[in-house]
Amino acid sequence: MELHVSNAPQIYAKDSTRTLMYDVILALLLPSFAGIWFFGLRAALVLVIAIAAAVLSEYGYQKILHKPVTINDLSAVVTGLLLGLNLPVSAPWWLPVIGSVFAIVLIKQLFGGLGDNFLNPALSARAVLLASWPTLMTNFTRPGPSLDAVSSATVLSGYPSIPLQMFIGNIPGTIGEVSKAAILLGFLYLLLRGVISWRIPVVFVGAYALLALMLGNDVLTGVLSGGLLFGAVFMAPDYTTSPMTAKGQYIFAAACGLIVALIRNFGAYPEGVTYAILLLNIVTPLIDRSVKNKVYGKGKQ
Amino acid sequence: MNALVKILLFMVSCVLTNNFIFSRFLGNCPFLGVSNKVETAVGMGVAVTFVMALASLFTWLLYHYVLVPFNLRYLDTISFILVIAALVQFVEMFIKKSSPSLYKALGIYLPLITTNCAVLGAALLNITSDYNLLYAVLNGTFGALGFLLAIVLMAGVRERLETSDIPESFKGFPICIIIAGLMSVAFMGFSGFGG
Amino acid sequence: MSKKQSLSGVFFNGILVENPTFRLVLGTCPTIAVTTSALNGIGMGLAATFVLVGSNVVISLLRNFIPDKVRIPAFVVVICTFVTLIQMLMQAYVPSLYASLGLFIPLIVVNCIILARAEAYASKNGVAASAVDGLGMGIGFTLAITVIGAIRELFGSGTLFGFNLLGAGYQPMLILILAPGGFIIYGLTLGVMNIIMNRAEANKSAKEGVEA
Amino acid sequence: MPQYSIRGGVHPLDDLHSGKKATNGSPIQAFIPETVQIPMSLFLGKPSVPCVKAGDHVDLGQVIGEADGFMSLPTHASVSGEVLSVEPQMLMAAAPVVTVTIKNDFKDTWVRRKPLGQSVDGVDPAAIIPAIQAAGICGAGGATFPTHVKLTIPEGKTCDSIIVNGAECETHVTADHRTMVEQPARVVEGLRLAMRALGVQHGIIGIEDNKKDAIAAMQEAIRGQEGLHVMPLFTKYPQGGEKQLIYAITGYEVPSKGLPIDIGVVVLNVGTTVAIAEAVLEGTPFISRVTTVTGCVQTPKNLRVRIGASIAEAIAACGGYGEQPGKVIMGGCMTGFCVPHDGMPIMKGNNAIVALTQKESKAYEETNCIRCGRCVQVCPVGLNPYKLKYICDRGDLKAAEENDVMECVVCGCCSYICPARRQLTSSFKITKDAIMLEARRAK
Repeated sequence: MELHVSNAPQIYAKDSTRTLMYDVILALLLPSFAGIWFFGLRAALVLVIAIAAAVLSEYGYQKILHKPVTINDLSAVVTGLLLGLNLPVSAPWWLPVIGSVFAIVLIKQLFGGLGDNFLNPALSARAVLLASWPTLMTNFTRPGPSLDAVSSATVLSGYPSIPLQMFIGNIPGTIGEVSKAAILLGFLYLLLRGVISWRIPVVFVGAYALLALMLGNDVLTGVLSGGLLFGAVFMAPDYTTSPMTAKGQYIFAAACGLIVALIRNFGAYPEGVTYAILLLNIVTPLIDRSVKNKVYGKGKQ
Repeated sequence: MNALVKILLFMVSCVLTNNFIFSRFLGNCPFLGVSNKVETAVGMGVAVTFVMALASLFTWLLYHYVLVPFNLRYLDTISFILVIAALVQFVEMFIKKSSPSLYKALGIYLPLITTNCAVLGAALLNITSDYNLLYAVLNGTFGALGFLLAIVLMAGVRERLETSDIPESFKGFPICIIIAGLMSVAFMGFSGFGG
Repeated sequence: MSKKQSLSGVFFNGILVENPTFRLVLGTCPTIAVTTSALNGIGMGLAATFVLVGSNVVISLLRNFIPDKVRIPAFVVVICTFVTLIQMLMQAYVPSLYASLGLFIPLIVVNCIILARAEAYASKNGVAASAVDGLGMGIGFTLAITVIGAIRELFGSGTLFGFNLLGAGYQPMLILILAPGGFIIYGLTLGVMNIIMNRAEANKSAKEGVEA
Repeated sequence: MPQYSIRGGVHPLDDLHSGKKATNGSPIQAFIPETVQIPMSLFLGKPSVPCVKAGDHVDLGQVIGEADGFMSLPTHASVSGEVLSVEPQMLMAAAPVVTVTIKNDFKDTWVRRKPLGQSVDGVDPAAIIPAIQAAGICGAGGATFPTHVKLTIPEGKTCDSIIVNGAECETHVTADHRTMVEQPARVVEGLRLAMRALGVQHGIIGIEDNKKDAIAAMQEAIRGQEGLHVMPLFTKYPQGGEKQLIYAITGYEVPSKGLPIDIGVVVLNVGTTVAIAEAVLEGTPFISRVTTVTGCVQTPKNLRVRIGASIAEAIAACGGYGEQPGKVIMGGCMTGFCVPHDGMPIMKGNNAIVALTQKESKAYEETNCIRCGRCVQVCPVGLNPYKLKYICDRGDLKAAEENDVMECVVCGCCSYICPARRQLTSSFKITKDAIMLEARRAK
């Protein structure tokens, strides 16, 4: 009888890289549909372009360098979708293309591919696009039935709104960040599926709220505006660029929240979520290096 | 009170907003050269901080009490570089005598600092920006701390990338420089801090 | 440099084989700082070339008189002299370029390329060879940073040497003329140059293999 | 109810295989094989010296291999009948092992030693440990460390409690579970005998709370007996690991490179306590053990298997394979190892035989580490498996040791949880073996 022989363990947990990515995509569909609902079909077009560009550039890069093609692990889809959700609906077609190529080729593949990027690809692409074309990136179409492309600023720079509208997402902003209800549902899904832990999102928002309170900001508006929730749920907990240990994750998330509050209050930009997470991505290797679990049987009893 | 806040903001901006590496482009050689291990990066950063604080003090004094009164301003570059070289020598000797363990840790970095353009850059910036003595020394000290921060972060990322599959032609300097660029994207978030 | 090279060999050595920017990765600070436009690149490059040639010639002349112990300080003094000279010249004749290059002109003093050539070449070779080496290195540096400056200017502002090339519809990618652009474009061109040089070397050794 | 648990760990039982359900209600059945192959190294230590030859007749329980010093055990015939051969054979070890093959005559003619007493209280404490050695008892949980050595307290150390390991956290295995349900009195007797031998006042039985009936049975069995406690534990793998169980129950950690006795604890497996009780009170040597035979077999069962019976025969006793198996595993799915063919004999440490289907045996390819940190979070030791693997894979033994690879308990949690299917555990196992080999060479 032919029997296979392999090293222990002989069984594996159900989650694989692909299923995890698949779950993230499912969770992201909620804010995607909310965005399409509020901004119209053009939002769907932006998302599709971003995903297509991300997948194609991953495929192309790996073909050119004669590497195994890994688009089946769905990570490029996640990157593309995340980037698309971070764009305004008015973005010209080439904006998601450049962003996705930058994210996949320069941030992810050049550093060795999945798991080797030290920055969140979608987020760094967003930062680069924001620095390159600030007007295009902040040209938010006002949602509503009129659907005419009126540019307006986000809540953070003075657009009046009420918390309920902000919660359901009837406000200007990027495609994915507006509907807090959809984001929270997505968060719930990821939690239930065990894809991410509560630590980073909750501590992130909590730390922000605490400092905002101390600085005398309107905390509710602050939490519901901009990309805070989207970043805390979908960007900051990114496996590859956040710390490994629970302790490390608390430090990471708390620092993110504090920097967001500082940038919003003292910085030149109205929004600081992107930069806060990127900055902590850079610090993550140092956190992982210094915050380790205690080894059993070593040190104090 | 107000002055104190102003000084505080100035210090923050020296470390973050006007970071020597990411927005003033000074001190790249050691930043790229001595950043493959966190320990050595810390050593280099501390050594630079030491020298840069002292260099800011002495070059400022030299400029305002010697060069200006004697109308020798055009000799600033050459006199500064000599001051820095002498300072490095002096610091090296001092540390060697007073703390052999510190010398062991920092010794190898000290000679490299003479040609670190961040030190001369800081000294010259202090003059061109018309800083008073306090601001000049703060600029030197906290600017160097910004350098320390940058080089340690860089070393952390590089240590992490040791196991990564980076294309052969991009290994070493190219990828390092690209990392620095991406870091400076993140550091753009600090713009506006400290005025 | 054990082999005796012809002067043209020395010249092209600096431009290609040992290009200070792309092969030796020296002088990175100005490479990243001043390359926001092609013109800045040329200006910086020529200023550095002037200092390189001048200091190489003088150091080569004095190479038998400078005691070994104080050679580095002596080199620095020579270099400093030329830097101060070019500083004054530029201030007088091209004040706007001087202003845009700012701090990086005096900082040529601590540019590793110049001290490295003084130490590695001029202090061991004759005047003519040293002058040609300085020229080759300088032009190599100039070419490299002009290329980087051109790329950044073209895509970052849509112009080249101030001429609008990409048309009015082009929306410039601002980040390229900001700090990150400097690093990223330099890193990418460096990587691409490595690819090219590795290919060339592979071809060369393949050819030599056939001939042998 | 349960209050105690370990750091890290996983819940493999909830996932893919709810393997225990198949057998946790099936009573232990006797199973007597036609032939047995008994290797002389059924335990960790110096192998026994065979004292029979081909053609000899042996009785059940007769010594067929004598102990070779203190770090060794005698080996007994597990069936009565004719010795077919005494020759080296290639079994699970790296080198051939002298193995005695006996054909069963099904007469079960016993040779027993004289019992030391009728009840625990009547036994001479000093005679217990020699009787344990004479009965050939070693750890039945898998490590097969000679029990008399474990119970011999080194100079300068004291033992203040004995823990019975009834955690049984591995997948599929229900052997200890059924033993505790069916023979709780024997378990308690074995524990008390060990306590008596060492003069220890505290005995703790740790049981995971997925075995409610076992907890109830044991609580009933200790009723009114001073110094004994049953401690329910949160169900979590690898709580049955010796060091992990000690942490879960006492809150203390066994020091690095140390033994449980360094903090005054000795841990015995449930099967071991039963073997002790039988040896001391009946004079029966360790010739059979309870083994769970499960997976893709017709009727999964708990069998009381004679040591040396072949896997194939045990599976035949369960109605044969249900479908073509892909892997047959000795032990549970987390730490068990695959046998190359099912003719292998069942040994003293085999608590289970698990046959996996072809589909379940699918091999995965390693992909890029995505740094999800799951391995770090599940490691019961507190290592950084993702990083350690890079170090181990490049063969840097010194750096691996600095990064605490020797503290790894090879529980398999990291490999199990890894979504990129990276073979972390086997990497560490290979490195640990290499380091130990190096250390032995250096000596």
